[in-house]
Amino acid sequence: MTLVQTASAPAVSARATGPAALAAAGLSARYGRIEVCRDISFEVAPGEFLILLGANGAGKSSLLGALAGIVASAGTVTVGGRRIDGVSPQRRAHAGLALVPEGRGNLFGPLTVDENLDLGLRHLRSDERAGMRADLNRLFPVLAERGRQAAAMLSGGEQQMLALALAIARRPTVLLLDEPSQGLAPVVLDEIVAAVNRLRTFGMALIIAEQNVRFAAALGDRFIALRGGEVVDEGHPSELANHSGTAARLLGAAPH
Amino acid sequence: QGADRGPVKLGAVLSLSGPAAVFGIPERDAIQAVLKQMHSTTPDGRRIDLVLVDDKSNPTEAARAVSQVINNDQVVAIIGPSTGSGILAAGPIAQRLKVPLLGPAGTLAITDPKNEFYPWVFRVAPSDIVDIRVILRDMAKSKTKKVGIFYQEDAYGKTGVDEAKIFGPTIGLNVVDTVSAPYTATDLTAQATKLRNAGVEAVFLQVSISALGSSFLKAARQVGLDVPIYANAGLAQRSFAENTGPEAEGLRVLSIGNIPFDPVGGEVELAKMLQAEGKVPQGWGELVGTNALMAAVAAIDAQKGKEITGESMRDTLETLCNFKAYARGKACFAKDKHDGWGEDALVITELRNKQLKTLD
Amino acid sequence: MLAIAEYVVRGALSGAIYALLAVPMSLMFVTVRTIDFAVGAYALIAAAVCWSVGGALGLAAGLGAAMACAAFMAIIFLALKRLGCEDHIIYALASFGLATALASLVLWWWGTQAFVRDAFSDPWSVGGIRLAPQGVINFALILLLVGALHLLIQHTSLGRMMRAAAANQTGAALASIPVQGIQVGTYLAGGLLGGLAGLLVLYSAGLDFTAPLGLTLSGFGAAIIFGIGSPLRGFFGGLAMGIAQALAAGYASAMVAGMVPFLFVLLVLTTSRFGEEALAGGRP
Amino acid sequence: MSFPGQRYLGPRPNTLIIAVCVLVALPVVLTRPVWTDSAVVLGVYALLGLSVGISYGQAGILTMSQGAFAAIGGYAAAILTTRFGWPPYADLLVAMALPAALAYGVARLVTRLSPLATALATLALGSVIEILIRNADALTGGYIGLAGIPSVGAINTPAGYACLAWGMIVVTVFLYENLMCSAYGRALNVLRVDQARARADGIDVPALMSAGFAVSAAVAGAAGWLYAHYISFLSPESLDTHISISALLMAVIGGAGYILGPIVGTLLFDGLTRLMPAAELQGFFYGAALIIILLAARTGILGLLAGLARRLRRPDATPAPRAANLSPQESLP
Amino acid sequence: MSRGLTATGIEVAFGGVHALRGVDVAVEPGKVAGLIGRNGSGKTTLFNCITGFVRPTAGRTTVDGVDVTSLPPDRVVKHGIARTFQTPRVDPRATVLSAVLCGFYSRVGASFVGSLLGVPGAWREEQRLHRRAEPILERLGLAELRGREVGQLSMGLIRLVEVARCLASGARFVLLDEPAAGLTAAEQERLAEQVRAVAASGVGVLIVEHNIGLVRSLCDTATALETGRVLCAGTPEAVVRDERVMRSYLGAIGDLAATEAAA
Ligand SMILES: Nc1ncnc2c1ncn2[C@@H]1O[C@H](COP(=O)(O)OP(=O)(O)OP(=O)(O)O)[C@@H](O)[C@H]1O
Ligand SMILES: Nc1ncnc2c1ncn2[C@@H]1O[C@H](COP(=O)(O)OP(=O)(O)OP(=O)(O)O)[C@@H](O)[C@H]1O
Ligand SMILES: CC(C)C[C@H](N)C(=O)O
Ligand SMILES: [Mg+2]
Ligand SMILES: [Mg+2]
Repeated sequence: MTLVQTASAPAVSARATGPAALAAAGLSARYGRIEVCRDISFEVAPGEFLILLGANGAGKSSLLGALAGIVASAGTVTVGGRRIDGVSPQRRAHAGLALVPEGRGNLFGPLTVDENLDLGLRHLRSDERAGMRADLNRLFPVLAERGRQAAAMLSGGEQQMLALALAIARRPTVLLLDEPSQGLAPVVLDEIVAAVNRLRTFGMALIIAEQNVRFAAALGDRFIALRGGEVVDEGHPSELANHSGTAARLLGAAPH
Repeated sequence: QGADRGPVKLGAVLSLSGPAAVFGIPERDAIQAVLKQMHSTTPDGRRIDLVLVDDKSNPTEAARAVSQVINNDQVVAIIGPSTGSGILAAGPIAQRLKVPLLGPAGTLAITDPKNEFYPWVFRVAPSDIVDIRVILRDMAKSKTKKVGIFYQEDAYGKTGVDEAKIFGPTIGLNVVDTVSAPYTATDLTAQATKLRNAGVEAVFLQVSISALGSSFLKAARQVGLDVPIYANAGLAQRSFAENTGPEAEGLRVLSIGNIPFDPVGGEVELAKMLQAEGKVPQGWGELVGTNALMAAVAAIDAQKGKEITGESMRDTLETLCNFKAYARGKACFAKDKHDGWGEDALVITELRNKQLKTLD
Repeated sequence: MLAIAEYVVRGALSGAIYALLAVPMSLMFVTVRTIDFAVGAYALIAAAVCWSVGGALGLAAGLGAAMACAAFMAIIFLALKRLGCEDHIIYALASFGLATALASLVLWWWGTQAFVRDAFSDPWSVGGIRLAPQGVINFALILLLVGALHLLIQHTSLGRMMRAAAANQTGAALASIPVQGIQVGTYLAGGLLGGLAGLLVLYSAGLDFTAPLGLTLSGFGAAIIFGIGSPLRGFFGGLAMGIAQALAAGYASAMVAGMVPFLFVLLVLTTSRFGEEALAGGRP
Repeated sequence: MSFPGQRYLGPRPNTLIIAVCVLVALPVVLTRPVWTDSAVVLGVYALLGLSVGISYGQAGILTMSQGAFAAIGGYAAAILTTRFGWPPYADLLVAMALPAALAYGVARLVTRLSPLATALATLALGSVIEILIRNADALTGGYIGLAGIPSVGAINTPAGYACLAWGMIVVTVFLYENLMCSAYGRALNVLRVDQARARADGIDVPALMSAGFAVSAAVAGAAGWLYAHYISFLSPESLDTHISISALLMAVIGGAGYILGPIVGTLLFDGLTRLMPAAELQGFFYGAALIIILLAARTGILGLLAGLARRLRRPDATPAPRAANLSPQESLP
Repeated sequence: MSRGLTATGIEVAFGGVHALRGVDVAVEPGKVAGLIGRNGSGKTTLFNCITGFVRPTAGRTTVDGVDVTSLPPDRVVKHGIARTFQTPRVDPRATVLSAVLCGFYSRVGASFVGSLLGVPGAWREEQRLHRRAEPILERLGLAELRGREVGQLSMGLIRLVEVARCLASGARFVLLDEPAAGLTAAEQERLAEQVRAVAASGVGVLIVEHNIGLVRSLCDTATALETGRVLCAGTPEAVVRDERVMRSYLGAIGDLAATEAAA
């Protein structure tokens, strides 16, 4: 009961025929006994970018948490064809998932920026590390300037950048971003769009929960919309721009 | 004929855990061994039931335990609590519920006639003052003038020092310096250094924690405090004697009898009973514990045929003299004398080859 | 002058034991954000087992026993964690329970026995001060250990992972850091270090079944006084406490000598900024 | 307004519960002397537990000096009545005011410390107090202690003390609950979690935290007062660090954040350890019981009960669809 | 001195980082002032400075002419300045209602001892606070959640709780740090209405926002910061059309042409 057929993104059409980068079937998430997501199924092809839309409390963060293993869940999840449901978040991360939770929950506050990044980079081969570090420094110059500063002392936006950098550094096969635009200046979002799109050419898939429609539309190939923990709609981001009615219904697109 | 009068219940509130367990456990072992040997009946044939409770080396628990064994088990006399502060805490309860305590502690205050509960507390060990006087007199024999004292920071340690400071000068001993440590000290070299720097001619240890004693002796040797060392009865323990190294050779230790190493008379008997139970005599606790038991037994037998209550026990105890016990010396109680044992229960020993040898 | 120097040296030597007890506390805090109050009990167990077995085998047996107890604590920790315990005080209290239980087992098995042993008989004389070789060995050993641990925590990838695991468990899991492995490892290391401290005390001053709480609290104080975040600070905390104690014992009356270490702790905590909660919740 | 108590007790469930429990249980307890005696001692411990609840459970001060505060209260009572002939009850004020003042002063110094550093500071404070008490021979009787502390006025039977103790507990719970139902109670909870947040709300953190600690010390002082008059003997070991630690344990076991938690913890844990075989292995059973209770109820017994109650109240909460997948990761976040 | 909240010549440095180098802002009662700028340009630091969490090395803050520079945060609140945090700071165990009640703290009349003793005055006060919290919850759409624990809410709602708590303080000036981040457009609109309503009641609002549309529709004035300095200030329209702002801050996603097209 796959809801969505694999939509091929132009840059990765060659890879799109392999196993899905991530596939979820009958996924549910719960806190204690309260189920907040129900029976969610979708697939994301390598290089494909999927947007999760939904009002506050719709269950976007819970869904991402369920995928990454930090929220209790049921259902099957595969990454690159391998089942990862039921294993620990560490193992899922090892399998290629990287989540940037809302509120920058993946940062290590007392550690310095450099130490944070080193932790992110430690899975790369040693000859790749310098290159990746240089890329990240280009993307977020402030992180290079503040290498010795404790992560918790950065400004909110700088922390958000570090959180993104930490996840990107691991070169995941599937990147899960929970409202990454929060707290970032518009101009930084442009750079992130460009950077993430570069990663697409390496075959990385992206699932992103967003409220900022313009940012989302600039990134995504496809969206699914959640309400009350269930998928209620899906489509192409262009619909969001064209039919402001759809967007308004799903998110309330910026009326300004 | 005794059987149909039903058993008499004795309470034993002893420190079976906590720091005072060093004394409480031998007390319990000896009491149980003796009772077993007597088949839990007095020589007169009266059955004795022992109700044993742990006071955890804590006065509050002691008071609670005393009230429990009286109220719940209707005991007519109580052996314990093991510690001086336990007895002081339990005294008022004993008085209110009219059951005598047989206190196996040296703490002077437990039989202070000023206590309201004075009639209800009997001491079954020589008091600290007696101890101190005996050991200081021994020290004075060697023409020592300047004494340093090391004591542990508790009631036992402190009263010892206070008494030594008062009594010492009367026999020509001047306490020139005192140092102390809490139970848990791991290093006493600073204390030993201080005494060395004070130029003392002899050192007196008022300590009952054997690890503290060993530790101080090591420290003394290490810092070059090469003077004769004397210890009060608190250190007359097997664990201490066997555990200290060559630095302890020649240490003089006061002891209540010498059951672990040099038993005489009743002590031999008691040591045998303990061995039969698989226990190794540790010193101190065995003798005072059985002193209490034997005092109670004597009091029960003295009231032939009468109904025994806490009050009758108390009244009888005050009349007891020269009853059988395993410790040396004569024991007598009287209305104005609640300290049953005196100097003749004590011996002076010397540590030789990990053993305490009685001197005479 | 020499007199003061002698007290300082003696204080430093005895403080080294506190320092060694402080190290597992800091380590535990660095990786798990909690305190293992059973360290003193590991020391006691190690000393007791070593005392019974004797010889070189005794040393190994002692350390092994201490680590077995620490492993038990790690199991309790894992069980609590599985049950979803978030309050780190609970872990600390559970370790307190274990410490009480272990001390009681020692009392039951060995009785009120004091555990003391001697390796060296003749003191060394260093610059006019007579020192026990054991004390010097203790000091050197501890210095080495603390230095190595400091390097490990501050400058290695494992150390970073340890700190990361403590700072943000969820984040560490998301970064595929083996959080549980690190935490269990820390408990075992705590057992090893606590056991080592017990052996050193066994060969220097001696201890008995009442020792665990005192040892634990000394280590706790040493670990915290200059800030609990690093073993190096714990080391200096231990030295400072030892020196304060020795000087007080040397120069003050008994009452004051007893209070000095505590007043020193209060003074340092309330005037320095070491005890402050750095970065609690981050900058506003 | 119908009757004066109604307005207060209605919205104060904890006071109501404890008052009813005491009224029902006391008559039964008074039928057996041993129970009566235990009721007083447990009352003292429960008061100490409540004092931990206020300072640790609400204000977040991990305190290891409650025993020392109780000792100050107890010694104040003992000294005033034995040496200065103060009338009974009058000394209660001093027994509460003295520790409260000290706690307030000390808390002003330690409020900016991290919880562990605070714990160490209170531990050191407790030790200093203990040493002072031991050495102030002339006042406190030194190491030996003070005997012969008179009873509180007309109350000189265990039954009287049991009523007094549990009456004091009901009053304490009432005041405690008043505090927690007020802006200051909420503020205490905020500053426990996040001091910066608290200050942004306009809370003078050091002052309020110190006030909370002072209240807690006053309750401990009252416990000491009761102890001194009941046992009639006080020594430095009577109310020492061990008592502080066990008060902390009891509070946490019962649920330090719940008003009645410390009382439940005291009754249950003390009862449990009393049932166990004692002697050398008593510490073993104590430790094991502690660990087992913590495993069973890590938010305290009342936390456990509250959780159960929540489940009973919301049986409609959708059960997990695939129980088999109650995966291990559940514990991680 | 004039009425209003003014910060003049504020300078702040953390070690080598000069977070603010002579910043002036003013907030008039009844007006909404916007604060924009790149990440790390010093917006939050300015908030921290005004509210006493950070001491400026130079500069002055006044409220209606009263100098509040370097007062501790709780005293600043007493002068009628309240704030929200960029990263919500909450007690996850507290309920939504009690979180909002906490906001009233600076206005509580009952004394500590009075509350402890439960004197009738304290009791009445408590009931009054409960009554006052209701409309605030209502207006921000949190009324149904009043019994929920804050930690169980989604991030967007937690932010609303923050704002509600800040409004409860009854301050004359409120500083909102990215209150709309992570809110849906509908929620943003609701929030904007509340902010306007608050301003209309005479409260001065200083708001940090990266959502340019919101800034333009809500603010009466705007200030743009760049590396700790004021880049430009004026009406929101003028500021967002400033070329330097467009280049260094807005970029393509914040592009005005696009925002306007969508409107
Ligand atoms: N820890 C928790 N315990 C209980 N319920 C929770 C918890 N966290 C979230 N919820 C509930 O789960 C539902 C979904 O929350 P989630 O955080 O996934 O929403 P969201 O779509 O990410 O919203 P937002 O855009 O505001 O971040 C909400 O109703 C929320 O109240
Ligand atoms: N306590 C601190 N210690 C060290 N550096 C700090 C501290 N506070 C702020 N900074 C630095 O000062 C600069 C300004 O920070 P600030 O939080 O004010 O930025 P901001 O404008 O709010 O940014 P954002 O939009 O990302 O929230 C940042 O570079 C930050 O790293
Ligand atoms: C991450 C930090 C820059 C957030 C800041 N302390 C605030 O909440 O205002
Ligand atoms: Mg979310
Ligand atoms: Mg900011």
